[in-house]
Amino acid sequence: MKFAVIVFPGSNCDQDMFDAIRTHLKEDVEMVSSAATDLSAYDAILLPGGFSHGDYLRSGAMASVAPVVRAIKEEADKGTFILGVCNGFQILLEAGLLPGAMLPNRDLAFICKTDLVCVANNNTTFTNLYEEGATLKLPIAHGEGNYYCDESTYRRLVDHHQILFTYENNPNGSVYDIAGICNERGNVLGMMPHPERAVEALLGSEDGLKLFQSMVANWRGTHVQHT
Amino acid sequence: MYKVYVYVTLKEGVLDPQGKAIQESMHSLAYDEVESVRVGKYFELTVKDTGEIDKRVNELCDRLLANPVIEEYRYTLEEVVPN
Amino acid sequence: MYKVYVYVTLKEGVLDPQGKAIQESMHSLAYDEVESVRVGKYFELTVKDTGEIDKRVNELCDRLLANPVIEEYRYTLEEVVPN
Amino acid sequence: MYNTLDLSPSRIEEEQLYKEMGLSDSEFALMKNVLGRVPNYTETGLFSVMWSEHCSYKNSKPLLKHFPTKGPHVLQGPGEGAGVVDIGDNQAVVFKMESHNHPSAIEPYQGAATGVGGILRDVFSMGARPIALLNSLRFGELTTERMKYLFKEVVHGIAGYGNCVGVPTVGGEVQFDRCYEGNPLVNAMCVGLIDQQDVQKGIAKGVGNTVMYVGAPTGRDGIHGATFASEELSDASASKRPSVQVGDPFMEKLLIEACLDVIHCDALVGMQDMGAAGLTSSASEMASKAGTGIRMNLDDVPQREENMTAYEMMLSESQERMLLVVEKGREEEIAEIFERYGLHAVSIGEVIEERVLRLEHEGRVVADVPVDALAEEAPVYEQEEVQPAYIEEYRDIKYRPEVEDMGETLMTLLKQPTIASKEWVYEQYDHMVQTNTVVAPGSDAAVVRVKGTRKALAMTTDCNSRYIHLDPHLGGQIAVAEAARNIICSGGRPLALTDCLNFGSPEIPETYWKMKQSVLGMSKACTTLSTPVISGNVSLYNESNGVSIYPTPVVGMVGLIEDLSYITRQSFQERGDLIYVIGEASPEFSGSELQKVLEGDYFGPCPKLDLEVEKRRQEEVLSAIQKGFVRSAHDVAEGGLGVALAESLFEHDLGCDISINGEPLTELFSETQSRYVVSVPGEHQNAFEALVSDAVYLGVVTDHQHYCVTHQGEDVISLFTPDLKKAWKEAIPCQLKSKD
Ligand SMILES: Nc1ncnc2c1ncn2[C@@H]1O[C@H](COP(=O)(O)OP(=O)(O)O)[C@@H](O)[C@H]1O
Ligand SMILES: [Mg+2]
Repeated sequence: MKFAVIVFPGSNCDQDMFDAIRTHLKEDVEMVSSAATDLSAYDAILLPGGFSHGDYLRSGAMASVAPVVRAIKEEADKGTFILGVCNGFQILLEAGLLPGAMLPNRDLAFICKTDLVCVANNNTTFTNLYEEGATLKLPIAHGEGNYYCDESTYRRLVDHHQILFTYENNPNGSVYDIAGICNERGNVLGMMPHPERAVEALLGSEDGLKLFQSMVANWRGTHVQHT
Repeated sequence: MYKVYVYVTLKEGVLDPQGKAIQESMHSLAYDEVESVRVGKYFELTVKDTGEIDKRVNELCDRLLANPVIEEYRYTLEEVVPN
Repeated sequence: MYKVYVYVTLKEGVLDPQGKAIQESMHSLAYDEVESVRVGKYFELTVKDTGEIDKRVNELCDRLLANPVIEEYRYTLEEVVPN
Repeated sequence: MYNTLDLSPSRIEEEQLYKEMGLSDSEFALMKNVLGRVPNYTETGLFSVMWSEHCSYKNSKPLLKHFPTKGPHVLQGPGEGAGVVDIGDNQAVVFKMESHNHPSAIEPYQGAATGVGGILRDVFSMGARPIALLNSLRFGELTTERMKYLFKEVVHGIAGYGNCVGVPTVGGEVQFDRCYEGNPLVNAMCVGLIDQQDVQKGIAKGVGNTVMYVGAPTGRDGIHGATFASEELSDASASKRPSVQVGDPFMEKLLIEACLDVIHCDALVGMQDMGAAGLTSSASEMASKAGTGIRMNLDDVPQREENMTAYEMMLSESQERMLLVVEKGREEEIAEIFERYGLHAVSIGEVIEERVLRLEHEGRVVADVPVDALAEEAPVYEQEEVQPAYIEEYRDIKYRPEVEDMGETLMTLLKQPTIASKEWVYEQYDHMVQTNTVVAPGSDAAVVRVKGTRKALAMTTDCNSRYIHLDPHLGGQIAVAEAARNIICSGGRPLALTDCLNFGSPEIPETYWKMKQSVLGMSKACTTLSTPVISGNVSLYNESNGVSIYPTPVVGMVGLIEDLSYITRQSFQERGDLIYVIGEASPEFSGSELQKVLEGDYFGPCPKLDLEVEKRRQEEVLSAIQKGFVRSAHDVAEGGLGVALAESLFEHDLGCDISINGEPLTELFSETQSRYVVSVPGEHQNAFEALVSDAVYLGVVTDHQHYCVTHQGEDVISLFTPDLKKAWKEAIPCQLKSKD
């Protein structure tokens, strides 16, 4: 399986994502510039964390108009797996690939710590190796991770089982404790916690590894039906 | 040439924790008369006139400067006569 | 009751990395007519009239809303007649 | 600003305008001597910044020479952007610390942020990838709105910059004391990793080679930042306010990646960041080190503002700029590499044989000055020194605190901001990015592993300035020893250190004496503990309205953990483990947190330190860790054993049953040096006791969440761990919220 890690100017978790895939998942992975216009060679596209363009407007806003985003949309329409983590999630929201928007954290400060995250739906491409309701130890590190959507969007998210991760102790004010959501089709996931920082016991948690392993398993044909 | 002043504010109904925090610090400094604070963004653009300034500025705001899910914007124009 | 609109901008000559990055992003979207972008902050306050509104607003700006080392501010007032 | 064209050399001399730039009469005379003529306005400016304390170390040089700087593993000592130390496998660690005190006092967010940006450039300009940031902060008491604002904004600024560039901030320290009220300290440290063959130097070799400029365009910001940093803060500084710069971490991130790419291009000859004194210092230092000169055409310097003068361009301290020397004819190759990151490298001059800095602007030569005069020949001042009267008096004081309830005292100590949890601070720093942080902030030293090896690096910043205030020679030794202890506790062997010497005015004989004594004390400890000084920074004139800070020579130390299995934390890990304290306490309460709580001041003799004992214990503790006898290790610092024990319980919500033999107050709260609290699995009891000579058995780790201490069968303290933890954890956030 071949992964692409998209590097926006200002991305800073690109190397971490790359290492997680190559060293710990042991799959094929390449860095791809945000100037790229064709991503058809990849089986999965990863948008890493960081501060694209300094995040000098809203987080992810300037990156969401980069050339590569059109290619990402094309791949999303084809059903390719797309994962945005932290800044990657913010970019997916700003690009309209996922519903809702990010606001500054409730307490107006950047938060970096390892938090408890629940698997709210384990019946997806990204989560089916987790137990339903499992609690994961995943690092968070963000200043704008306060997920917001209006009530009707929230209802749709619930009706289509799009909420994959929720916080055990909401750190940032996100509506309904939301930590990660996917699109209706189930092939695009955005999440604030960093699974790529949780792939080895030495650094405190391996709980993120199964997310990537789920992607691989599903790509290899063991598709679990998305409800 | 135009000076364009763009004001982006959070939509009614979207919580503004920053505004609330500022209001609290005002109260702690005994400015109790402040009843509410809303925080927004402000941009000053200098734009060459290409004949359809309003269309272009609206596009810029929609595509980049404001996120319609949470924000709304307004702007004012001022023609600058070069000297 | 007053509505107070405060605009805080960086002083002339102070680096505005945000404005620069946003301008570059506009150019990459082919809005080449944008010659400069400066980013500021914008506040909407609702303030009860205590008789010396200007003095109080200036104090608030100096003490809280702007850092005079790198920023300057201006504001406009609008009297709100309660209905 | 003057219209500089109006300011003829004779007017500068007659009206003594050089004084406004911080130059003295004798320095001006020296300049005339060097040049053989009266300097013009621009030239006077070049000298004024290069001869400021910040760039020339004119007051501190005679002291710095006392530091041991060599060692078998030191590859690069002081003199380059940062020091370099061999860590085996052809790899090296690169580190340095720097102050940004004065800018942070005036614009705390940007002051702290640009401090981080500057120290990063020192490290990646050497060709090293920045892998960790640390800091050392000093503030007045958190009781005024202004101090809360400064503290919050400094932390936000450090976070804002470090998080954006993607370098983890893994550690630091914060101390609160009244003497920092008017002059807070913000010191930032950066640690980088490099393959030895990639080490770059800031040199302008090769006559005819091209000088290139890359990064942010030059604006009028920070003009005279270097002289400003060398002056006392006063209300008059207010008029110099535009000296504060705004940082652009996004630009810095692009620069890091581009520069680390460009070092692999053999067209690159030398590279240096434009730090204090900007273009002037980078150009003159690069040439001076290479024995060459540089000619630059200032018309080609990228400019952010219109109509900038030569003086302004040369003195600007705009951030995020680098100067490169490149093989002639290969400029395009270099420019192309930068282009990939959206950066433009432009040629602005060339290396010349004549050893001068020759500047052209708008068709005229505007400065022509020997580079060595600027970079090397600043006057050196051996200031007068006088031992302050109080030092001797303090040595004879016998101070005994009066304490009724040990439990209450412990609770009070844990709530002191200097001792309380710093989680409020480090939760705002991305301390995990780059996925190497094995021990995050919250333990004695941070540990960052080296990917692809079994090695890791331990790092810490330390300086208890209260002791240095009481006795600078002893206090200086303690600062080094304490840093080393923190490295040891994490399983590392101390390698070397960087320092940031924060003092008041060297022109005050008492202050100069303290400077000298603390440097001598530090040097002595460095020699005994084999930790040479490989880089550092001096920040003088840290006083406001005539009140000086305590002498604060901050130590930043890096150690090598030879195998990941040696990594040790400060927190107790398992119930049933045996608790030992290493080293006996004697009643030493002067300069302690307890003295501050009870007396509101520090007085009396500084705690003693026997460097030979210190060294032996460090060896023994490290050896016990490496042999696997020790499950946790924590040094005894502020607040004594009582606090160290409590801190060891918090991470895993454990308890302890302890019985002490000595007199409780001394046992629990004295700050006697060279002590550790360790926990040892039962099966290693004998081996451990045989190895560590001064280990005293205290009791066991329990899982009943009680902190219990008995003395001769009687309860001395019996408290619920979660209550202690709550007090410790919430102290700083509570103080920040309280409205008094
Ligand atoms: N300014 C800071 N930035 C980051 N981490 C900090 C800061 N201040 C303190 N810490 C962290 O909090 C923990 C406790 O600090 P401190 O009490 O100074 O430890 P010690 O006394 O062992 O040196 C350490 O892990 C330290 O790195
Ligand atoms: Mg310690």
